[in-house]
Amino acid sequence: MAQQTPVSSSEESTGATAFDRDPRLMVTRTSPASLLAALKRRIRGGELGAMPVIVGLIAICITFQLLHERFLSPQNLSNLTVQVAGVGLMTTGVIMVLLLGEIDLSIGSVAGASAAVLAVLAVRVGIPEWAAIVAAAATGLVIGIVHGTLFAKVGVPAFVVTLAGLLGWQGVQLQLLGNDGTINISDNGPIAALTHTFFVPAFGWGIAAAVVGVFVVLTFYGERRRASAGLGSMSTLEIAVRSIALAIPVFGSVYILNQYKGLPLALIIFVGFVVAFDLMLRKTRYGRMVFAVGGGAEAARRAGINVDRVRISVFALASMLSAMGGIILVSRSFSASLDTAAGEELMMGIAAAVIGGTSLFGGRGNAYSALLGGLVLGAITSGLYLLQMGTPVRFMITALVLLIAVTLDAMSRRSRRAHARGG
Amino acid sequence: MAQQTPVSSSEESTGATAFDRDPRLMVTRTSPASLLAALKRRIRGGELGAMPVIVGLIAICITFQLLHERFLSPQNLSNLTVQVAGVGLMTTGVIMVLLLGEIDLSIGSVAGASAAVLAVLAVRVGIPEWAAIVAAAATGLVIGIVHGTLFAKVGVPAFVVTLAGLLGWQGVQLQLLGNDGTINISDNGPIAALTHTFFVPAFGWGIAAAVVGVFVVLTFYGERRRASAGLGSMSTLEIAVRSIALAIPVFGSVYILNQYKGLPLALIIFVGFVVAFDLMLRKTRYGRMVFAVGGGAEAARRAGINVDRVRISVFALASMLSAMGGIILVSRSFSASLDTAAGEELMMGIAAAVIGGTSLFGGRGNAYSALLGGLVLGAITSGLYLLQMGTPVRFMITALVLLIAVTLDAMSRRSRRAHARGG
Amino acid sequence: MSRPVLELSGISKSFGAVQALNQVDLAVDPGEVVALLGDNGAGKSTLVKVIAGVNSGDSGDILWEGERVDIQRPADAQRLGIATIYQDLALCDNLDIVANLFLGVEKTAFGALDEVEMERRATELLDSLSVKIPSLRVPVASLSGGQRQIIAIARALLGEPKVVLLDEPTAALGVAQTAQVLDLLERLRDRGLGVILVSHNMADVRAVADRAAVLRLGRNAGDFGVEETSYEEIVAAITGASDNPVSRRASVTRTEEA
Amino acid sequence: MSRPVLELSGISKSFGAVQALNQVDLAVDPGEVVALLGDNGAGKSTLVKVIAGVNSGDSGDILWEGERVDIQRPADAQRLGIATIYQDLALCDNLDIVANLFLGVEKTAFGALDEVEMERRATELLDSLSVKIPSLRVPVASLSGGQRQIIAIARALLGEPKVVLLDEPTAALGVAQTAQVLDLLERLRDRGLGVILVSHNMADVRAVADRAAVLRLGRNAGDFGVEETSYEEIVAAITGASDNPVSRRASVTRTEEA
Amino acid sequence: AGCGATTDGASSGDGGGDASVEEGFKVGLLLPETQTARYEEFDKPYFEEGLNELCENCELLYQNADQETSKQQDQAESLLTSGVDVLVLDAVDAESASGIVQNAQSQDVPVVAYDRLAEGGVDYYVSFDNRRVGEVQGQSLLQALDQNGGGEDSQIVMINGSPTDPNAAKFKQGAHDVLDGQVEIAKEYDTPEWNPDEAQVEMEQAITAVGADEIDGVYSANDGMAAGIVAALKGAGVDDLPPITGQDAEIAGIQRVISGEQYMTVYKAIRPEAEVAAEMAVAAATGEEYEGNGEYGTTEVEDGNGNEIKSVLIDPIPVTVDDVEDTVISDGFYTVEEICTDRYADTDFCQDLQ
Ligand SMILES: Nc1ncnc2c1ncn2[C@@H]1O[C@H](COP(=O)(O)OP(=O)(O)OP(=O)(O)O)[C@@H](O)[C@H]1O
Ligand SMILES: Nc1ncnc2c1ncn2[C@@H]1O[C@H](COP(=O)(O)OP(=O)(O)OP(=O)(O)O)[C@@H](O)[C@H]1O
Ligand SMILES: O[C@@H]1[C@@H](O)[C@H](O)OC[C@H]1O
Ligand SMILES: [Mg+2]
Ligand SMILES: [Mg+2]
Repeated sequence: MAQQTPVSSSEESTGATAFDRDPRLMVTRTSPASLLAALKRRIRGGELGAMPVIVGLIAICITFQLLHERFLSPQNLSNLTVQVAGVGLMTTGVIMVLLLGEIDLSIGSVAGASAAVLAVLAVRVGIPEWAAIVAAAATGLVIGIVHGTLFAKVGVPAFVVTLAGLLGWQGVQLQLLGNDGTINISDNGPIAALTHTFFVPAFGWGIAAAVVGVFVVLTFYGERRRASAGLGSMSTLEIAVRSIALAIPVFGSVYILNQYKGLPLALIIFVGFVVAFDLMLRKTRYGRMVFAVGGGAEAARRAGINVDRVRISVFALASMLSAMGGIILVSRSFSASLDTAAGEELMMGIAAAVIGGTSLFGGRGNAYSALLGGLVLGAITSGLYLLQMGTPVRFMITALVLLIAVTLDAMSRRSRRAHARGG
Repeated sequence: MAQQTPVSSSEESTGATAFDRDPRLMVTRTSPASLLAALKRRIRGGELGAMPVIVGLIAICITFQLLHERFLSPQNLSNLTVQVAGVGLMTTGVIMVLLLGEIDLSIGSVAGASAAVLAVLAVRVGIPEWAAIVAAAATGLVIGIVHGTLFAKVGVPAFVVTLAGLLGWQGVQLQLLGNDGTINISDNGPIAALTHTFFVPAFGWGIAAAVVGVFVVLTFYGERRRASAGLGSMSTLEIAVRSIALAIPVFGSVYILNQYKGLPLALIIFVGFVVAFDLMLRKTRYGRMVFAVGGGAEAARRAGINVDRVRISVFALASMLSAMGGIILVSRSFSASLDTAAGEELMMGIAAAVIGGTSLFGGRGNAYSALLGGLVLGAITSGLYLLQMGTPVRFMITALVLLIAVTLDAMSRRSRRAHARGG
Repeated sequence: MSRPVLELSGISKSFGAVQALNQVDLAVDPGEVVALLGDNGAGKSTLVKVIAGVNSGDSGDILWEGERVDIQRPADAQRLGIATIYQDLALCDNLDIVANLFLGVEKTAFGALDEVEMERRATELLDSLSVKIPSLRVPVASLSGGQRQIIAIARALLGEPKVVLLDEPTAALGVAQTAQVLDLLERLRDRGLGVILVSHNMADVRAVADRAAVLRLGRNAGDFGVEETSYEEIVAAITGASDNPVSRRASVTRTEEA
Repeated sequence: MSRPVLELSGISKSFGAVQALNQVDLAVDPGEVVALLGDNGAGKSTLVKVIAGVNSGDSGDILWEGERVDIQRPADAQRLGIATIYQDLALCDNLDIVANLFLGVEKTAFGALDEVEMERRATELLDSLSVKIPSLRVPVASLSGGQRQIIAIARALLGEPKVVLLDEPTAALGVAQTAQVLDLLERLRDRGLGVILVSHNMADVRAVADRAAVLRLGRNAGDFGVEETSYEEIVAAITGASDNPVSRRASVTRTEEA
Repeated sequence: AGCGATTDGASSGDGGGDASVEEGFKVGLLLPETQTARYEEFDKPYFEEGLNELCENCELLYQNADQETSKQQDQAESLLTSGVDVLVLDAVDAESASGIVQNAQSQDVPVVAYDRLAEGGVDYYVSFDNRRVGEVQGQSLLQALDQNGGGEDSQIVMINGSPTDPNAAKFKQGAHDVLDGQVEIAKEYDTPEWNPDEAQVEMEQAITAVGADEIDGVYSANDGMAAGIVAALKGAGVDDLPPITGQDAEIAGIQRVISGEQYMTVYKAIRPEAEVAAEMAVAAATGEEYEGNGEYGTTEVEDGNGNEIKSVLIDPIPVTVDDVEDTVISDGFYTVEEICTDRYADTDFCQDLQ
């Protein structure tokens, strides 16, 4: 009963073929048709990346625009970008921690405590505002180092460390603002300028052009290097498509924002941090280590990575970003108070990261989640306020939209999940 | 250079020796000395179980008693047991979810929404109070089934489902209580009785005797069966030691509580649920499945376990317990209000579970964590109130004690952690 | 010959852009040991998982005792009588050995878990596989690779399966344990079970298998009677070339003694 | 003979109540392949992890080129020049193949990761190990068992180690890949590296090892020159008895052809 | 079990009442939250001063509930355990507080309701009329709108307090009583946690929806939120701010009032409130009947259960820039130095006083 199948010689010549020509791989990336086919396969395979969130964001925007004609007005969109900046920075920090597979429950309290430090130094002590900003950010950094050390060196679970932080730093915030409760800061100093500065149109266009230009040049150069090293690379067509996909939202936003007051400094700060952290995470050894520790701390340790140092530094950065979020909040309201960042900020910050697509289980996600997730939540809040929804309704709708956004993502990811290897 | 070691025949006779006589195993459990030695080895090896928490609890009690002479008074301890019951039930639910390796952020809101349902039905609609209690618990159950289904079937991460729940059910709570804000319930109906009933001394003694008696009989019988099946079993000495270790706190508590108003019904309810869930988790197939899913969902699935059903049921039970916690809170204050369970309950509930020794990473923990962790946090709160600590200080001290409690546990667990296999 | 107890035809399965299985056929008779061979990444484990219901295939038919069946979840396969030992062992690391052995098929008495009975049977079972484990009550996370493997094997045999799938069951085993497992496979065959054995160890395959089915890059690449086929022929089918590292090594290296 | 590059004496290690290693000695010379043999649970992987700095031993000395060294963390061992392939592979499941290969030793250009260079070298390296992987940019979680194993092996060889520890490196490998790895081990030996090879495969051991050190229940149980010792003697040392399942199987089973 | 809810309205003195001023006794003070500055900064110290004046040997035990009902209940039990002879209760939730009241009375400890009228038959009550606060805010706002020449077609935005704070509902009612029909309410929000950031977003959205120029005034339920509202208006480029209300006379609020950013705040003269509470507490503990003092007489107020409670109600005082000197400064609430920090030194107000 031996019915041997002949070794078909067409399949491959020697046993040691280069594997990027593995016959099982169904992807090529040269023609427009194959690009589209690859896209379709990715959609079916559930590798959607940021697509569901973006689609969701667009759907939310359309819905609200239908319900209130000013939702997509330049004024509202401009406000929106500034409204999300503070919590957005906190979210960027949370994402770093989530990538480690940990959670930071202290972001709100750290933001609040740093805000209190800022106001006390700038107003009560009276040091120059820029120095106070630096000191507040440094406060965050130090707090983060404390958290990270307790977690990495002492071995207290991060959840517990930051839960203690949530309580403890709120205590500090109360203590610092003490009996005043609220400290007003100047409405035309450097602190206020952070969220009340808008750039002239030309500047906005310049930034947009620079961003897109740098992207195109770097991508092109990188892909040429890949091609000349004999590795699979994008076709010029694909580079063009991607560049246009970037250019549309960038130039579009600048166009809209220029119709109101111009590009807000707060947006530049927020997006700047997001881009910087994204590059750090994807393009540097440090970022690689963060992902490695998040994906398997023991494997990372065995690879010789100083896991403790990575953990401490991530918590330090996260708390520093929270502090910056706190500074932005102070700047926006010209005051630090007992409840600066003491409310929904924590939950919204974490929710934004998750909606943006960062996994709660470590090792999967990206800095852009902060931007996307923040915009989704910001748009919902903004829209519901425009429609003057009562708090109970607002809570319920926010919950619902949160669910829908993530359900979409989860459903698309399901097929992938089914494949994952088991314990 | 072959220097063969002769096969020493003293080591073992055949290759297929029974492994419970493995020469590497250094434990026997017959003499008092070996019991002590085993204890010492466990301490060094970091297998401390509940010991650090118990030691911590005792330390906290002694400290506060030194600082305030009424801390250990029957009145305060009696209050304490009733104070921890509500959040304690919520913690029991959280523990179930943590065992699955998931988190439930909605416990506070579910408790609040169920409390609102309770009050609306009992007072506004006017159905009998016992029926309203059943309905409120059922509300929790249904909410949990919704959460569990979204998580298990749709694939939305539990964190997100319950974050949405946190917002959404609070919305429902606000909506239900509407403009009244607060609904008072009768102060001598069944609801109020849940936390305002105390039993006569004889009853307390009876319960204590029954509990210890059942424990002794079951342990004795179980170990005899083990012995007769040829398996390692506890010596009579060890059974005696364990029985006494149980009897002391049980009879001690009854003695103290009898000196004030007697054994509180609320305590019996709380401890009753803890014991029931402990037995369910350790002694039934269902409990085994919960641990299996928490330790490795894919492995459990491959063993033919209906993972979805386990997940849904756990979320259902957890939310039902939260609802019961909410009922207890209503009972205590004779009213359901907008802020019932809307404050620290969530964080304290989770913190209690963790302090009690339940892992945040799934598959490790036990129901008693709810009792121990709840008592630790309750004792701290109670003690700090007696000492009249201001809020900032109280926050900071709570944070500190939380840290110390868990650090102790973490340090003792460190050696074990070092051994764990890597990714 | 007797009717196959399990028969697959035209099974395909892809993961995203990778076609892991492409129109694969396979059959096993009662009382037959079929070796499933193939290079690393050939698709053997994927095929095993399709049969076991861990991943369902994209297309193709599964016939069980001649009838089409639909295997969507592991529980479906178990109900039919298919026991599986996975390459990635699928144990719950937090549970102890006894709990893992009886996972999903716990013994109970009066509604409660009957730990005594389970521990007794576990002792018996592991004794017969001659593995040394200091204590049955440690979490399996602390076991050595081979100890874990033995637990997984013991587990699969607790029920009364009709077909057993073993995905590289002896890869991590010591010489003694391997011998025991091979004995066991022979006993299973003699009891009339169908066995599918995935292995890279030709010596083991030749020792116990009746037939060898080869996969290459996700496709069928031959079906051989083990007795009438030479080692070189099988290796050539696996690697897809008669000039392969194995043959090259055999010709240059010092004479192998085995 | 030359001075050992690595020498262990009196290494003990216990996990809770289990004494996994008890006064173990071991030495490896430059240019020597030492096979570390033993039953499942004998303590081989534990010993490897002690040398690699994953777990430090409770007592005992490690000599490196004649001098006492203290290996507390994996980074210490790597600094000395010890490369390790673990039985539990220690890959980061979320990272792709290139990232895993270069983990901890990434190439950079102008401060940024040089992905092009890393991917190029990865391609070369894996080609030479004749493993087929559809794409280098998939997370290793999606690889087959053997593919993961090859990645782990390739990783360990990226640096310039003086001693290589391999814990069952070929357990999951196909015949072709096994042959490649054995070739590779011979090349390493010829380049003067010390190699410690943990394996249950006697054929592989006999093919490449110079010496076999046996552990049994955590203790040294013999040290043999491979050429002058028979298969039966080694098996007897491993199992602790000359009447063992292997010998019993050999006597009752039909004649083995290999 | 607790005792019935039908305690006789004139029950003052029938519980406890055997303590003496000479020997001293313990007084428990329970305040509701810390997010608003007033409680820790004024209520507690003023009460303590008042008590010390009346009873040197008395000991004050104090707790703050962070706006959580169940926490307040724990704290009450803790104070009772400590053996207080009278409880002064500013309830987080007036209705839920009936449990505390009953618990205290079952141990013969009389209860004085402070600021918010706890249910369950307390012995005395002293407060500002919270509904009055809303009315005062509304009247001031109308007055300011009139000065600006606006009438019935003036558009205002209402930013109310936390939906979970029963006081907020009272302020809101009071304000609506005055404002409804007099102006057009273009947008109205409840603000979770009285959070200023939230208030700012609400205001920004109101501006987007209505248009900055169309907003003639803003009702803000307290000073904290007014900060966010001012920031929102400035952010929208409004230089000439419309009248904005407030409450609490927080220092930051007063500073905004003197610099013209906020039209008014409500000054609740906390010192007399705290002093009356201390008098009531001492009377209740020593078994005497409180009959008011020279400045404030008593009235009867009906609580939620229908009990008539002997009460003192103090009028909340609206403070515009013209009143700052005669109210918060002359009462010693703040000093000129505290108000006129660098940033506010060149306001007319500070210039005039220097
Ligand atoms: N979940 C998954 N996602 C993506 N690709 C996968 C997944 N599982 C397997 N593959 C791919 O499918 C192919 C077949 O894998 P499979 O595990 O079946 O190989 P195998 O024959 O068992 O190999 P080995 O002998 O190494 O165990 C491989 O190329 C692998 O990378
Ligand atoms: N982290 C740990 N905790 C507790 N016991 C452990 C741990 N690691 C190993 N052991 C025990 O130590 C003993 C030796 O294990 P080890 O992994 O070294 O065996 P091995 O010789 O590598 O076996 P195999 O051939 O099966 O891989 C085993 O009995 C195992 O159960
Ligand atoms: O004074 C106000 C207080 O009464 C209310 O409860 O909370 C907000 C404060 O501004
Ligand atoms: Mg496989
Ligand atoms: Mg091993």
